[in-house]
This record gives sequence, structure tokens and C-alpha cells, in this order.
Amino acid sequence: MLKIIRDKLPELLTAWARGARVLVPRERGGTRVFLPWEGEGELALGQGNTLEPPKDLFFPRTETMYRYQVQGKDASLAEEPAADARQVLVGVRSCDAKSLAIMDDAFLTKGYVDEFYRQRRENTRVIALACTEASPTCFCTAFGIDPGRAEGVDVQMWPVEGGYLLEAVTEAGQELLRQAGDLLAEEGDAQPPAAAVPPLQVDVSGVTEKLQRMFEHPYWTAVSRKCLGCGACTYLCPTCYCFDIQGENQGDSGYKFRCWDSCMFSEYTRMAGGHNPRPSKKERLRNRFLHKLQYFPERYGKFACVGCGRCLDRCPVNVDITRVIREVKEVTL
Amino acid sequence: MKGIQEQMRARARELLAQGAVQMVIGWEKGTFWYLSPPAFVTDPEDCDRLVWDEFCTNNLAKYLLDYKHTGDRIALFVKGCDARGIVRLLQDNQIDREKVYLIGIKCPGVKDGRQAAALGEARRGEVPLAEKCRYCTHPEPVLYDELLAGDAAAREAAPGEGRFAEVAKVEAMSPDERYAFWTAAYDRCLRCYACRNVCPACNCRECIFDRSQSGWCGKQMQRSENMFFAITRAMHVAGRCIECGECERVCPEGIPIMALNKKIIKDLNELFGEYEAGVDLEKMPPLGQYKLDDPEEFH
Amino acid sequence: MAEAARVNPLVPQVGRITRIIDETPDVKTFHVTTEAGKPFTPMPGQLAMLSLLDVGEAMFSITSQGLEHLELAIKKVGMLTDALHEAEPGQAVGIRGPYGNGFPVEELKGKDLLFIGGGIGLAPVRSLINYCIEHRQDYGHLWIIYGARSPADLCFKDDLFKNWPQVENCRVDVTVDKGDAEWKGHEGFVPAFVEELHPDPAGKVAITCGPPIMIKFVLQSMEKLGYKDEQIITTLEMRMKCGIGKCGRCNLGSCYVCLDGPVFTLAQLKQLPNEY
Amino acid sequence: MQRVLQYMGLEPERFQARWVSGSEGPRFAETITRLTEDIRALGPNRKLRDGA
Repeated sequence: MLKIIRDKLPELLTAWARGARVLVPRERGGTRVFLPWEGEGELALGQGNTLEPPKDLFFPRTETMYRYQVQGKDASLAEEPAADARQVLVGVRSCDAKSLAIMDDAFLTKGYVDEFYRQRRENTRVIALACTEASPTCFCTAFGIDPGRAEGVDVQMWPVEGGYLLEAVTEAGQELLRQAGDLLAEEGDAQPPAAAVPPLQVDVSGVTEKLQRMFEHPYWTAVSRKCLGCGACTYLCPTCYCFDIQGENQGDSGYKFRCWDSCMFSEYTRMAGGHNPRPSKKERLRNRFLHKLQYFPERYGKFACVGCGRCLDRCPVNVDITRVIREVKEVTL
Repeated sequence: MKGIQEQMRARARELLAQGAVQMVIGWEKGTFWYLSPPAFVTDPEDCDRLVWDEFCTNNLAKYLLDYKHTGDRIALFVKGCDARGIVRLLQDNQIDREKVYLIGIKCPGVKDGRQAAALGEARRGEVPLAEKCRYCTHPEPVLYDELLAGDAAAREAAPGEGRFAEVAKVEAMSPDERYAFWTAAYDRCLRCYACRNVCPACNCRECIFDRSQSGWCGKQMQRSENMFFAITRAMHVAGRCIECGECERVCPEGIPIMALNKKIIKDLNELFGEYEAGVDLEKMPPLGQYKLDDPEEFH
Repeated sequence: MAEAARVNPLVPQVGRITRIIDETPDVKTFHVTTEAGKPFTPMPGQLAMLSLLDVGEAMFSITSQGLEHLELAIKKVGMLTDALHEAEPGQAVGIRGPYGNGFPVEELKGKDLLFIGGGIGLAPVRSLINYCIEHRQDYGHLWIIYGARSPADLCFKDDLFKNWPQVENCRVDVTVDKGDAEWKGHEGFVPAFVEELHPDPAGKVAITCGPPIMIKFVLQSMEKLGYKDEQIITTLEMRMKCGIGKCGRCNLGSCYVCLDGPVFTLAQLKQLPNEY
Repeated sequence: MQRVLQYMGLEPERFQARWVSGSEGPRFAETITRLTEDIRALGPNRKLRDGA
């Protein structure tokens, strides 16, 4: 096992930043998010998770797809160049690492590959940071996630006294650690610290099967009453990937972009003729929970929730997915 | 504050049992000790869910719009700011006074849930007042059908000074600093519309931000569109903002929205004379009426 | 571009409208082609994303195709379709696809087919009718029951009154909700007309598409006539953006209408949440 | 509105509103001329530009 002392970490980030854009949790406007490392400044690797998940780095909030020209009856279009810049993402927690596997299913399987996502995903190396302390809103273990060791990452890091232990998981990870040179020292017998124990315990077994029989249940009316119908939960969710495609016209030319969208909004499913299959917040909230806990498992064999707790932390009215799971299991049919 | 909670449950039970109302909207205990989210009670047996504590933060007025087209009569617990929200909705002809039964609570001010989470339950007593309550001018409801007699007397109305302190801070900056301040804030905006959805002044049946096809505002989450959203919403609630501070509280990104709303309130006060939205049913907002001697400057 | 070999499914080809046919006061059929010929070769019931680049993009069913072009019948309902109705032949458009599962043409082989359409709902069904006519020996009797609000609102009049009735072993019955001075045909709603004609379910598969309210009552009528859920096929409409089962909005339970639909048997639909 | 723009660090002169009746053609022309002059004096707007 290799170790880096805390004060040397910025140097390591700077070394990686020579060949890639390095993104690491930092403070911005009173919250912590993944921001580019430009050689100086404070890191915010402690204190649990970032406010926003790193999904923006693979699936940007807004992304131009192609530009077009229209003149009279003629038109032409040009694709945007591929997003081939290399990225190194440092300090990803196990829950967010798992969310990438979920996004991969959505964007890369079932007959079509989303090229925008694929390019960014393939050009990004992920360095995980184990959790030794949980936030009150954490429940990743409910989904079989180990807060002490992330899945599908290139390097695993653990916080220890005075610094971090690092272990390469993939070939690309080994290369990253080679780049560190003598910033890393061998710590032969060092043991990773104990993983955090998330305080919220939720048993998700059987919830998909239960939900399959609950589509028409009055529970959805009750649980949706307090929902404001805002999109905070979906935009802060590491596994929500819905998007919209829109255009922006500027005279004879313009561009088509895609941007995040939220199933909580009325416009999301409203058709051109005015018909809306999910007309009120009851149907929309139900769809959100069913998507996470029933539809996604049915389609891809896993839950579309990683227990990061962001929705629970930021929902203005305390709509709590762990409570929904518990209540759904208690409902009598 | 136990007294109020007991009365709350008792009145809710009576009203539901008598059939005087079909629903009671109050607060209940949430996932954590520092959360008391909105509760909707329809069964008299279920009234013990209701709580009254220092985290009953949510302004409940907006929920009445969800039941606008039902025949239901609804009882609502109102703090000072909730009652002002009701006045706003009444002035905008959004709700029918006859269908609402208001149970007033003298509000001592609610506490900041986020700081409570950081301090921990052991230090519950040290949790500071929520930002939105610091300069509250009407802790006692301005409109109600009955007022709960509480053992916790309402806090003295906060002194007026300080109410515009944040505004003054921004005003004191140079133009480029102000630009940097606001763009840094709104570059974070996710356009989740929590601010709009919680706001009792935002009650349009169709919001232009839900009609991206209209072409007025692009759905791009980027600087120009985010600022367009910010300015449009601020101007739209101008003269109707009741300073409940809910927009700023619910913002997941912590954008100082009230520093924008309060700027407009301050300007309106200077141009049109002192006015507080949602206080007096009879007194229409300055921008909601036209007078020949209106100042030219406010467009 | 290093990755040029990959085709980005969200980026359309640029094509042109080569011909526009007025079907009804608010429906036109557009022929679309590209410089390289037909944009792609869809199966009956599949969909295409059509755009006016500076207006917008939406999903339409492909009602028919020729050797060099696709045909899309489009009703005027919103911003994009209004603009399309203003367009003239030669207008450049964006087109991508084909999307969706299409009708199960293999499974339908050897069966008698009953087509029930209402209004613009004939558009997707027509792709299958024409396919069956092209592969006439593979399919049994073809029976088309179609209705619209008024005689003027009947789509594809040439097919209904000239082309299809001439096809061997094919029957066409047309109704309108309300006729006019010249209308000599049947008057009444489609579901009642179907019951009146009482097509025998034996050996048949019914394919229906129309406004949601018509489908609802047609399904009740079919049940009365003894059709089983497996014998009824319908095609659905949803708001769509990506067309490739990613963007989220057109889901019915764990199915995406753009990818796993739009064609479903009634038996399949009954397994899915009633949210369309 | 001008006050709000100023508060956000934008140049307030870029937004002007005047009451002009349908019958006041000359006043309308004059207003627009003055507005264009004001804007020209300010030069191109560099703020709130995306991707600049």
C-alpha cells in the first residue's frame, strides 16, 4: 500500500493536471462541489459528500450537440467536436462511484450508445475516497455499497492519520500512481481504516415486487401532498439522467443542445396537443420513485439509487426516499 | 411550546370530526429532530401527528392552490408569514376565503435547520434563529379565524434596521463587484424552481419557465438564461413578496435570493412610500394599481 | 474527428421535403428524402424524428415509404407542426431514425387482419396496410374500418376509396361522426360501427390506432365481440425527445415507448401502468 | 428594472421604458433614437455573454 502525506496531495494533483483536467471537491459559495484543480487553493476532501454529484462531468447540465445554418429552404449542420479532453476525478465516494455504473447502463446499453456520454466516460479516470465518517443522511449500505471501497474505479484512497493511503485498482490507476513519482511512499503493513457505518438503515429487499402491485395505491396521493414539484431532488441525484433536447436560434444559425430535465416538471411529459399522461405531482412523484425502485431494477437489474442522501438532505419538505421504502413495505394491499 | 401543540391537535381533531373542514394542514416530525415538514391530516384519529416546535419552518399558504378546484374546506395553521401568504393569495383571487379556516399561531421565530444539523441535538438550545425570521416584522398572524393562546408569547417584532443590511452590503460594492457577486451566485442555479414553487406570490397558472417552447427563456443552465430567470422572477414578485424567505431557504444551492427581493422592496418603499405585502387585505400592492402620480422611474 | 466512424444517434441527417399532399384541413403528408436517397428503411409502424432545424424536433410515425423517400402524415397541433404546414416542397429538414419496434409483421403472417383507425390514427396503421398489400400472399383477408369527424377530415382518401378497395381480398368500411350534404356513407362513431359490422374474431388480429378516447371504446367493443387481449394490437403516442430510450419521458413502467413500443398488444399493455 | 440591473452590476441604460401612445409617432422615433445613441455610447455589452 502506498501513502501520501496530506501536504503533498496538491503536488500530486498538479502532476496529474499536466495531462488532464483534474476535478476535486472544493468549496464554492458555502457548498462543496467538484471543481477543476488549477495548482493552488484549498481542497475540501473531508466532511462527507459534495452538494452536487459528479454526473455533470460526464453528462453536463447543458451540452451543445450540433450547430446548424438555415437559409431559405436550405440547411446544413455540423456536429460539435468530440469531448476528448482527459479528466481525472479525485475524491469520489463509493455511492457516487456506483452511480457511474448505473449511468453506464442507461447511456451505453439497450441498443444505443450515447456518444456524448461515452466520450467523456472513457476519457475520465476515477479516484475514489473511502468514507470513514457518515453523514446523518447516508444509507449506501442499503444498496450493497461498501463505503470503505468503491466499485469500478481506477484508484482507491483512504484517509489516514496525516495523509492518504492509495491503491491502484486498474492499469490506468497504476499509471496514475507511477506519475506520482516519489510523492508516494511504500507503507508495507498499513491497513485501510474502518469504513463508515451509515446511520440510516433501510431494507430494500422485496420493495420492487411490492411496488409492482402498488401503482394505483392511494399511498401516492398521501405521499405527494407535501411535494413542491421542484426539481431539486432530481438535479442533485447522481443517478437521475433525464434530459431534454432544445434549440437556440440566432438569426440564420443556431445550435441544438441537450440539458438536464426533471420528471417532476409538468412540461416533461406534456404533448404538443396538450395531453399530459402525468398531469399532477402525484403521478410525477410516483414515477420518480417507481423509476428508482421498480422500473430501473426491472430493466437493468439494479436499483437507481445509491443512498447518497442528497435528495433527503436538500428536499425543502423532507420527502424521504428511505421513509417511502419503509412505508411501501408496510402498506397492506 | 407544548401548550400550542396540544391545542393544535385538539382543534384539528374537533374541526375534522365536526366535518367543518375536510383537511388540516400543519406540520409533523420529519426524518430528523431538526425537520418538521408539512403534514396533511384528513382523519380526526390522525391528529396526533401534528407538531409545533422551533422547526415548523415551511410556509403552508402555497398548498392551498393544490386544492383550489376541489370543494374541500381546509384548515391551515398560520404563523405570521403564512398569514401574509394567505393575504397575498386572496388579493390575487387565487383562493376563496370561505373555503379556508385559519388557525393563527403567535410565532416566536423558527430555527435554522441546516445549522441545527451541524450543531447536533445535544446543542439544540444554541440553534440560531432562521435567517428568514431575523428581521420579521409580523410574527403574529395578520389574518385568522381563531388564534391559539400560547404560553410562548410572540417575539417582539424585529426592529426595522437590519432588514436591508444585505442589500446595503451589495449596494456598497462597485458595479463589477456586484456583477461578480450575482453571476457567481446564479452560475450555481440549477433551475430546479424550488424558489418559485414554494413562493405564495408565484401563483401563475402557467409559468413561462414551464413553457420552454415559448422562446422567452432557454432551458440552458448557463449564465444568461439563469440571470434572465433571476431577474424575471424578482420583477414578477415585485411588490408582492411577503419576505417569508422561503425561496432562499429552499434553494439547494444557497443563492441569496432575498437580497434581490429585498432590494426591490427597498426601492418600492423609496419610490411609492412604505408598503408591506400581504399585511392588509384592502391595501393593494404598488405595482398592482395605477395612479396618475406614479413615479416614472419604476418600470 | 477521430471517432468519425461512430454514428451519433442524436444527430439528424439533413434531408428535404420533396412533396406535400393535403389530406384534410389540418393534416398533410410530407415526402422526405436526402441527397443519398431514402434516409433509412423503416419497418411498418416505426417512427422518425423530424425537425425544422430552427423550429424544433418531434417524433412522427412513418406512414409509408417509396424507393427514394419516406412519407409522414402530420397533423397541425403545435409550433413545429404549424411551421411544417407552412413549409413548401424543397424545404430542408432534419431526420433521424428509424425508431421503435414496429408491427410484428412476421407473427402476423397467415392471419386475417382487421385495421381500425380514427382520424390521424390511420397514419401508422397505413404503413402496415401497405406492407401487407406489397406482400399480399403472406397475409389473409384485410379489413379496414376507418372513421373521422367529418368527410373533410378523412385522411388518405385515394387509398380509402380507390387503391385499397381494388386490392384482392380486401374490404374497406368508412364512417364519419357527422356527414355533410354530399356524404352518402355511414354516419356514427368508430366503436359503434365496429360492433355493427361485427367482424368475427376467429383467425384475426385487430390493429387499432386513433385518439385515446376512440381506442378506449374500441377496446371495449372488441372485448364484446370476443377478441382476446393477444389479438389486439395498438400503437401509442408519447412526448419524446431522444428516441433511443435514454431521455426518460416516454416510459410506461420499465418500457420506453420510443424503443420498446410504440406497438403493443393489449395483453402487453395490461401488464404496464395505465399512464398514457 | 433599471435599479435592479444596476444592482446586478449591469449598465442600467441598456434597459429603458417609456410610455408612448400609438398616436405619438414623433415621440416614439425620438425615444428610439435617444436609446440607440445611449447604447452606442456604452459600446457592446460584454456582460451575461455565454461561453465568452
